Amino acid sequence: MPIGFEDGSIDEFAMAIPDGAKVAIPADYAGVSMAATRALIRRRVKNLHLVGVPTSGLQAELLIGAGCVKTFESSALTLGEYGPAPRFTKAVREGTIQLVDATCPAIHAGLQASQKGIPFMPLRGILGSDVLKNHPGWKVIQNPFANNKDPIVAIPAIQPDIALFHAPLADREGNVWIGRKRELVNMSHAAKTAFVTVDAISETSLFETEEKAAGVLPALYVGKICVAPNGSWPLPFWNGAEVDDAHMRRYMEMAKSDTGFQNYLDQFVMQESVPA
Amino acid sequence: MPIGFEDGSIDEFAMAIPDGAKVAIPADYAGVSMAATRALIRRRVKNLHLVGVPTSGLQAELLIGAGCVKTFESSALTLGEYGPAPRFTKAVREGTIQLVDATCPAIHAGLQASQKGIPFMPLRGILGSDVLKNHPGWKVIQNPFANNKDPIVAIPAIQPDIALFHAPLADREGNVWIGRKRELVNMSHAAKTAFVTVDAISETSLFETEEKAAGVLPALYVGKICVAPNGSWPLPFWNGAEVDDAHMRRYMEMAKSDTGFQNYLDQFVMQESVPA
Amino acid sequence: MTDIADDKKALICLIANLLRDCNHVAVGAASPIPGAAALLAKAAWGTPRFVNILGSVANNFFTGGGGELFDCAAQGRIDAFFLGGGQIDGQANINLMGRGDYPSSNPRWPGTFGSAYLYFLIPKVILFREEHSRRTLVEKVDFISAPGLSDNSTYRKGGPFGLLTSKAFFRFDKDKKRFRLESIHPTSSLEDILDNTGFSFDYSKEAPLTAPPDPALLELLNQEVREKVAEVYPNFAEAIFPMTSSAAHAK
Amino acid sequence: MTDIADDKKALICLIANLLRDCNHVAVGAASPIPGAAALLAKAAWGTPRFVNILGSVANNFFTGGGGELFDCAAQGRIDAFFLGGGQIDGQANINLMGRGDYPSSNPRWPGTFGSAYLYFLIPKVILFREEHSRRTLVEKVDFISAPGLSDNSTYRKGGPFGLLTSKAFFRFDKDKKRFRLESIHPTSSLEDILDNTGFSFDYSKEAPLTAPPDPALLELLNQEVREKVAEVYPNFAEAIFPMTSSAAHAK
Repeated sequence: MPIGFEDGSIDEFAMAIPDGAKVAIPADYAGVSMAATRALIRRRVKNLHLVGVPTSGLQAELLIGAGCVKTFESSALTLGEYGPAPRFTKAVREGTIQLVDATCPAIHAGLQASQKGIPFMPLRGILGSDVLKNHPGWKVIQNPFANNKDPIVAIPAIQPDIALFHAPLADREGNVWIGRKRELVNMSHAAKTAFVTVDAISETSLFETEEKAAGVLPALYVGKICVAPNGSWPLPFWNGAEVDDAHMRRYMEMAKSDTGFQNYLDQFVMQESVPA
Repeated sequence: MPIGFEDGSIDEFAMAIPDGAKVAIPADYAGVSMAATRALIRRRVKNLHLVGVPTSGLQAELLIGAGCVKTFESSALTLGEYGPAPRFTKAVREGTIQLVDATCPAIHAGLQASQKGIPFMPLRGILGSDVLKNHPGWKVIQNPFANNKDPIVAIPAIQPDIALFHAPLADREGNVWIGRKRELVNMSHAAKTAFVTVDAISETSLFETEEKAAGVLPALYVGKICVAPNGSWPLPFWNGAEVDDAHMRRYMEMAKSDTGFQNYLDQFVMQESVPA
Repeated sequence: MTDIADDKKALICLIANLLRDCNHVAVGAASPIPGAAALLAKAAWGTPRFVNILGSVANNFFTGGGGELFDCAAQGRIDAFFLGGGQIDGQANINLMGRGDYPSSNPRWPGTFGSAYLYFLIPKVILFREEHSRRTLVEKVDFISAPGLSDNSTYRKGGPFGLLTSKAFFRFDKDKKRFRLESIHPTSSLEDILDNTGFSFDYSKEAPLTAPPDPALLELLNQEVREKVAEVYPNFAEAIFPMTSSAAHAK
Repeated sequence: MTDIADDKKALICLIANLLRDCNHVAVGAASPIPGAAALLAKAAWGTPRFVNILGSVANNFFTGGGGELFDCAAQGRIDAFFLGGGQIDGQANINLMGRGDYPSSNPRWPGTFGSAYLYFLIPKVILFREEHSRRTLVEKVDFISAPGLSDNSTYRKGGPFGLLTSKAFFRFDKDKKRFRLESIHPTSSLEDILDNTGFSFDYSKEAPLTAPPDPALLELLNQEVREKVAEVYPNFAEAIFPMTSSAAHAK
């Protein structure tokens, strides 16, 4: 059973993510652990290397704004219809974070290379883009099976220290139900371990039926679980929750200025009161 | 909706698999369409290139014995505790089939390369084995990310024409439920199309619940479906059926000799009467 | 309000016609006009047979995780897709990264997403950007998120089909490596387009007006397809189908 | 009958002890002795914490398809595994392909399975072959399905730990590139082993007898673990636990 499974608070959970960790996080629709994100800011984590799989949103925006991030590796940071992410935009303009800009399938390919224990994965496309020109890790190689010139991009493995996400359910053995969100499985296989917040604990094994089992991340890959009901708030969750639209608009309003963002952190992160 | 979904017989289904096709088939425990296998023998299919994912068993043994196979590509052909596969053993001894002997993860890697539309996938291990020495397709390349000598095997993509297997359920839209058997998904993504026999038709969409949806192969990848209850007989099926032990023993007894095997074909394939 | 709704419906009908020859169209969750067009085409002609709305739960049939879209494109199983861009230039290069010198872009946009890959692999990529101005349609993008063209040694199965804006529709001519003005929307004119386009393009002085939507197609959109659009894009549906009461489509 | 059962139980207990330092052990569905050993070790010490019986439905926790085993090994998440071989030689090369000149092997065996890969990646690979004869333990295998050793430029995280037969247990010495006789089972003798081993190996004339199973461990196997073994390997359980009625374990 994962350490601290039963009695751990979200703040203890976040304490186990060390400064400087390379943390893989899912896109805003795939199950973001916003509860853990706020706890990370409370614990004043430093120098995170975030890997947005394949993009990120409010989670990276808050961590960047709070000064927790050294490197942001992803193919986008987007708040969708709410508009440009104010803290990210500012950090890029001022050069206060290191950017590793990729394209979605390359993030997946890098993780899959780690998952398969191979040094790289070849990937089509990308040639001739400025993303390739500026990426510190990618190389162009010749396809060894082609007789003619056939350049192809080699994407090196991305091995996160921790895959961090929110899921609906875990069972007492430490298995986690992720449904169709198989990128969470890939992330977890690729990472050294997975830290997962869940809405609830299932008292029966998630392997009890084949239907449920088909969407399970096995306990072997899971290092830590914390119960955090509605842990993706204010983001939407594929298992039911809608985005908290009013809160998102409020965030956009407050985060326009440095002081407004500090007020946001004080009010919603430091003295957290998550609506049920 | 797939062609011939409603009214097709298993023999019509098998007619749509052309001579010379490259057909991916699963291991004996993962859902083998034995019903389609017998129909293929009845239609006297020729020159199949079988890809056992990652191994095969009775299915390849019967097709090889019946003279339907030109090339057998896999990492093993095994009848498990029933002992050496008599028709396969004879064909190898007499050199009547072409062998492409691989190792399990290389079969998966070749299919995944096709699935990802890349020309090859690098894979660890294998170096120094006679499997590598004798494989017609693999190449050893230098890891482009290593400073020192670091040879790695490059596995070229395997793109089957057809992925052929048995599954518990399909719905009226052509979606197929494969539970945890994700190698069937990989096979189908890698192949040009998938031909699937199923125990039954679900009158409701397989996407109706997230639990069920997590184990679905979407209709986009499915070319043909045929209802064939107990279609994996006499092999076991992960969704319930046990192996027909008595029948397997009978097969082993009959297939010892050429005439015995012909009798087996006459009795159980040409004049099929599958027990319910 | 109604005028804007009508203009958007005209765009939906135009795009729907472009998707009629497709088997499978994928669209982003935040792309209501292309998404509505794909749903309309499916309802009108049964093609595309498959419409996949990414990021949606109910209207996304992928079961292999976030990577399946990209694998599916590489398999040749996606026929059409939509890309936008903060800047688009005359060689159909697109920039989703930001204005100015990378990496200190100002402003920075979200990033490249899957464009650097999908643009190479999906046969019919429709560039869709409603804002038609010299700010968005530029001579040369500041950053190439994805190039419109590649040399002959580059594996490329797909690329730009055309560019649709609020003023016009351009087809991309791969041989000439230029856009050609295909039709002008009724709200614009050739002069307006020349004034507001930052790149040079081919055109005929007799460039036709964009044909108005076929009434039957528009009727289908307003009746049958409206419900489907509202399921996926509720806010958008509210805006373009003003008769839709919010109660009727509350989840 | 009972003697054979006792011998097999002794092998199970011996292997269980070898698995005690593991977190995750994977075993094939057709490997009842290693499988029973892994289940016994888990029951006795809580380690291995994870036992994965491949090909089983109820005792296999992989959810990523047939490829997950191989990925999992490459990730360093499998600590021990078992390989056999129609031939095994003194350099720990194994042959699962067939006797004679490939490709017209005679007899042909099933094939290489995952051995050519897993042997490189799983730290503790235990070679297990009950038949101990000059036919199976040879000077040089006819076909290398997987090599026991690799040169320094080869990425190799795993390899042979030892070789267990019905007569003896050998440890593999990677520096000397040879097997060393670790212990002799009570049913055999040094002379018997020298007579029946086709490769040369290191040994001491005072090579000890294989220790008999710890009575408490044997008791645990016969009581608690028996049920678990019967769930996965019913035929095998019938054979080694003769008191087990078939009715009690029918599914």
